[in-house]
Amino acid sequence: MNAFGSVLRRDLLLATRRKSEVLTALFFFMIVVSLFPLGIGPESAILRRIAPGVLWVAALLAAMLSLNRLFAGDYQDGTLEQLALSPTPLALLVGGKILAHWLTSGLPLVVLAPVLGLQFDLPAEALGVMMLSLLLGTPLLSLIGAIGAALTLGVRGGGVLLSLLVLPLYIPTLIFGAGAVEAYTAGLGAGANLSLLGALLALAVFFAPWAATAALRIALE
Amino acid sequence: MNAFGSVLRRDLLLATRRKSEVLTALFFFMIVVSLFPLGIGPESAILRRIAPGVLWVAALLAAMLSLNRLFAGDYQDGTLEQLALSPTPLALLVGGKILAHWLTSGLPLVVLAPVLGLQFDLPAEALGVMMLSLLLGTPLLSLIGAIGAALTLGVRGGGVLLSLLVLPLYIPTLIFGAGAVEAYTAGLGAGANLSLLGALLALAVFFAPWAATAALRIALE
Amino acid sequence: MTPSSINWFKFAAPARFYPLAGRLWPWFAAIGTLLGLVGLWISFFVAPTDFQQGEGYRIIFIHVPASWMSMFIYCVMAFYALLGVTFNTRLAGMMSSALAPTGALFAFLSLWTGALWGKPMWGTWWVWDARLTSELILFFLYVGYIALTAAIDDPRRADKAGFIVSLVGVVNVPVIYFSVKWWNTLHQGASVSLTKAPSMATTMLLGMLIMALAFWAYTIAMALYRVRAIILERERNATWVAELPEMKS
Amino acid sequence: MLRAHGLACDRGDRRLFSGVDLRVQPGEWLQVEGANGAGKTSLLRILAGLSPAAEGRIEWNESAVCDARDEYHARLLYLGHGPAIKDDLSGLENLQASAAIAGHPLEEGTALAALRRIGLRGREELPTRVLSQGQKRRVALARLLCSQARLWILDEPFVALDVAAVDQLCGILDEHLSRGGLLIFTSHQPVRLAGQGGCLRLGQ
Amino acid sequence: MLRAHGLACDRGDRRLFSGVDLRVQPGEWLQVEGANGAGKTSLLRILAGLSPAAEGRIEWNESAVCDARDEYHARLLYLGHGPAIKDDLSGLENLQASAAIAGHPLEEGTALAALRRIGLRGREELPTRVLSQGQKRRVALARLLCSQARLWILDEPFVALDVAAVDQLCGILDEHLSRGGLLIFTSHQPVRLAGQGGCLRLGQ
Ligand code: HEM
Ligand SMILES: Nc1ncnc2c1ncn2[C@@H]1O[C@H](COP(=O)(O)OP(=O)(O)OP(=O)(O)O)[C@@H](O)[C@H]1O
Ligand SMILES: Nc1ncnc2c1ncn2[C@@H]1O[C@H](COP(=O)(O)OP(=O)(O)OP(=O)(O)O)[C@@H](O)[C@H]1O
Ligand SMILES: [Mg+2]
Ligand SMILES: [Mg+2]
Repeated sequence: MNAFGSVLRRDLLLATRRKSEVLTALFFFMIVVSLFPLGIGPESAILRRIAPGVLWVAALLAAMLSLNRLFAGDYQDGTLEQLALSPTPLALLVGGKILAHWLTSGLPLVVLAPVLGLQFDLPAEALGVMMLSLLLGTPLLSLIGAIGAALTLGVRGGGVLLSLLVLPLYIPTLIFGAGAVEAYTAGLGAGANLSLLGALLALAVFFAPWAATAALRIALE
Repeated sequence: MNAFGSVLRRDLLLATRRKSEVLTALFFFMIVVSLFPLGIGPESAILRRIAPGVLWVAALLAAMLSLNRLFAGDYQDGTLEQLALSPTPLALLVGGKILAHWLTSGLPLVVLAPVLGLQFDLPAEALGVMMLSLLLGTPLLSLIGAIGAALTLGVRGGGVLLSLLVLPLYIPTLIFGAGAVEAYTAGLGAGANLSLLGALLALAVFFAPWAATAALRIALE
Repeated sequence: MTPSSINWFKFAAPARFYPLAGRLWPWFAAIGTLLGLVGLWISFFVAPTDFQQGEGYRIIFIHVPASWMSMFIYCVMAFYALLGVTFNTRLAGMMSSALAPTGALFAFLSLWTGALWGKPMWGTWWVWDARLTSELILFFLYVGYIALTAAIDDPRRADKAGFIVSLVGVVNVPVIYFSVKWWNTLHQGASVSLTKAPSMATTMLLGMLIMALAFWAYTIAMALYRVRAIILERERNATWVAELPEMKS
Repeated sequence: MLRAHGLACDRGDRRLFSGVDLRVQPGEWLQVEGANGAGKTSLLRILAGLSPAAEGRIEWNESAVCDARDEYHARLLYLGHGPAIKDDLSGLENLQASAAIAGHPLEEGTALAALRRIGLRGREELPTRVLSQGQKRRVALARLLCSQARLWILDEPFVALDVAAVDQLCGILDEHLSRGGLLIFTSHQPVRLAGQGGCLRLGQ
Repeated sequence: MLRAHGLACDRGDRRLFSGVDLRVQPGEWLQVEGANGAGKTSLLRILAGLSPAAEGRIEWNESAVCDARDEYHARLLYLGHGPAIKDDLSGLENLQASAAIAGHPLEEGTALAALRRIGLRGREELPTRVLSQGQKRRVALARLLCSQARLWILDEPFVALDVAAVDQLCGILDEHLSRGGLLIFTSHQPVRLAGQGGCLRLGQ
């Protein structure tokens, strides 16, 4: 447990040291969201219609972009070997790293989403549902992403291969997440989608660190 | 000129060696494009309306993702120092690298775009305009991106900072590129947008390698 | 080099510029405050209520000068970048980084006041027209400049990287300015505010000009103040810094 | 006591080595020698349990390592070609973080003392990015000073160090041995250590 | 002839060295010595024209280097801490590519011969990723065998090499000197070269 805490603390420290990193992940999210209206044109009816999808796709891409810094640095400089040699189970340490990743890349998106939703003219309650779906969904993105990041470690063309592996796995999250908001605005209630998201999250919390650990061991061999 | 060719050849060789890389950039493009119908829903009127924007945004993101491999590898293993010490002007060698980047990441998108456009139910001539706009626009993305990639070299949090710097500079390309297709489908003719793209491209071919070189020299100091 | 140009460069040395900036910035701060108060008084009490827009239009007195300043400051930064690249003066980089936060502030102010104004005028906080978008890009460029220079430890390298960003990004400024002409946008064209009834136009123009001058003075004061801090930080090991009275106490 | 029987390692189509037996007892050192590419790094990684051997078994205190991995790792300190330090953290932070991950959190005072002893006085708080090649290695080696592990496996620890640092490192290794520690290392330079020890030559 | 007057270098708040004068004539070598962090790498990068000096000037054949950069670089071969080889390319491809970039394209036969001479027979076509630390360095050093540059600036060329390779490298350096080449290098190990030469000690 102690080592879990110190991995978490170290990763958060690294994130604050790279002051700009957390902020720039946020800006990436903002910019991607802002690109769509530019490409599509300013009609607010269409924009309102596509808003949940666009916000969710942007969140997904932002999460994915920050994935390659999850293990790559530790792999290159040998820290990962040290983690694997720690007497604490590796899965726990990996859990710490994933948590740090979510805190620095997922949580800020949840907080920022409503502001961007306003740009797309979404009503206030839909914004609430949006935030809730992101709150459940972004940890899922970090967890699933960790598996992909671990699998592509030290593999040629890792960065793009990573997205190839991870994006398909993200699709259920995307569908339920964006679906929640759409169902809500369509008057159907977001409950079903949100509880599916919750169930996925519970599952991932148990299995993802374990799978990522297995993948990491392969990379280290 | 000889060294220009050998840089180009070496980068292309590297790309074929990392066989998966070119393919995965393509797949990333495909997946991002395919995410939208999932996030937004299957109504074909809306899809057709947003198609140019989505395709262009996806091309932009795919180009951007592959940017960080443009100079980072060479910087880390010391090859960049060797390029800087080459008697051939560095800007020329940088030009070679940019050309290789476009050939491996931009050109495939141009070829693939029509297939994806079909998914969105775009008419055949609009697809032609789409390809033309991408043909003019993607080299621009590589050129502008090279400046950003060079600027963020060896900088903390480089990856995300890169997108923060580059995406805003990509916006004009996006507006004219997607605008060309939209103007065409709206019956206005794509000429104005396409010639603006061409003008931007001509400008960038002259200035971008030079600016990127200046930035590389800073990184090497 | 001619004698007069040597004179010019005399103040480009941080050691010379530091006391000069120290003497100047309180004056500009005072002028800025004074003009700001006058400008606000004109805009809220002197300028008549607009018969179409009601009181809401008064936001123009902040919106327009802020927008002007956001563009102008970027041009000034690009100018310093040019100086820095060609003459390799250290002060150019320091001035650029001293200006950037103020520029970002004005860009943000322009966006924010524009959004506040857009709600009553256009019925929405935000539309994606060319001027608004290009102003947003300008804001991102400021943020990118600040983030990039903050991420590089060596100040000289940070400066040079910043020069490139400002020189490349400056192409955006004419785009903002001419966007209303090049695309037919929702946003007002350049002449709209001047074609009202003459009496109103003059008070409005006066108010706007005074506010613009106030923003100018504020910008200069802030830049000088900040550049002093930057000079101190970068030259903290130089002997002239150690000899400063404020360092000895 | 560390013991290995009949270790073999394959890389690509090639058998790098086979039938490697070794035995290191408390207070003893073992230097693995061999030309470039003989398989020294590969052997050390196998001994540390980082990669599997093609053949053979490894025992720690009479029990197979693969059965009691965590216990073995709690007693082990491995330093490879990669220095395992983060460019953006200072030497102090690096040292504290790696100690905590290894399961022995360090007081700031202890960590500082270790860094100073290894010759980084005045550079404890600099990000390691700006340090010289040899100074980076020293940050990594500072871990040795704070380690409570019995078995040290060091892959070319002397690389990039200046003469003074090489001597100091020898002293640290001697101290470890005199405390009853075990040491396995590689080096292309000749190294003189006190205490019992032997060489293992790979290749040919 | 390479000459430098009053070179100084600042890193962070620190002046690493100042007033460094040096002079290397055809057939002469200069070993830069100093403790870890003394500034050897920084000096070599300045001499190669990769980073600017805080003070001082460098002359190549009586004319300032900053005025005739390209000409100087055409005569220069610099090998730094980074090996400048691509993990995904084979030794052969790496060697050919770097020679072409330096402006002297190589025949495949010449390149193969160089790799074999440097001890990589049978590994010419392997991606360098799978090579050992020392073998990677050898790929980088193979460039020396094909180089036509007058001035070699080598930053710790002996690191990670085994004894045989160290001897061989010394032979290569001697040959270069006897052809009238100039050589500047750093090393923490003692190195014995034929010909004229001197040491420059940085720090203290
Ligand atoms: C977030 C939204 C907005 C942004 C980013 C924005 C941006 C700008 C910029 C950059 C300028 C200076 C350009 C120039 O002087 O040529 C400007 C001027 C101006 N804006 Fe806005 N604006 C926004 C919303 C609005 C709204 C809602 C109105 C009123 C309906 C408005 C009215 C004006 C007027 C009247 C000028 C002065 C034009 C002139 O005389 O040159 N703006 N705005
Ligand atoms: N896929 C492969 N095909 C052929 N040979 C391989 C392959 N992968 C690794 N090798 C060889 O395996 C060896 C790895 O050796 P290792 O890294 O253990 O050497 P080392 O003794 O540590 O050398 P050094 O002193 O240079 O560090 C090298 O000789 C390398 O060429
Ligand atoms: N920002 C900084 N602040 C303080 N010191 C710095 C900074 N950047 C670099 N240094 C110092 O500058 C020196 C760089 O030295 P350099 O890399 O040239 O050493 P070297 O002689 O090559 O050493 P080695 O033998 O270890 O390779 C180091 O002592 C380092 O601590
Ligand atoms: Mg080895
Ligand atoms: Mg060095």
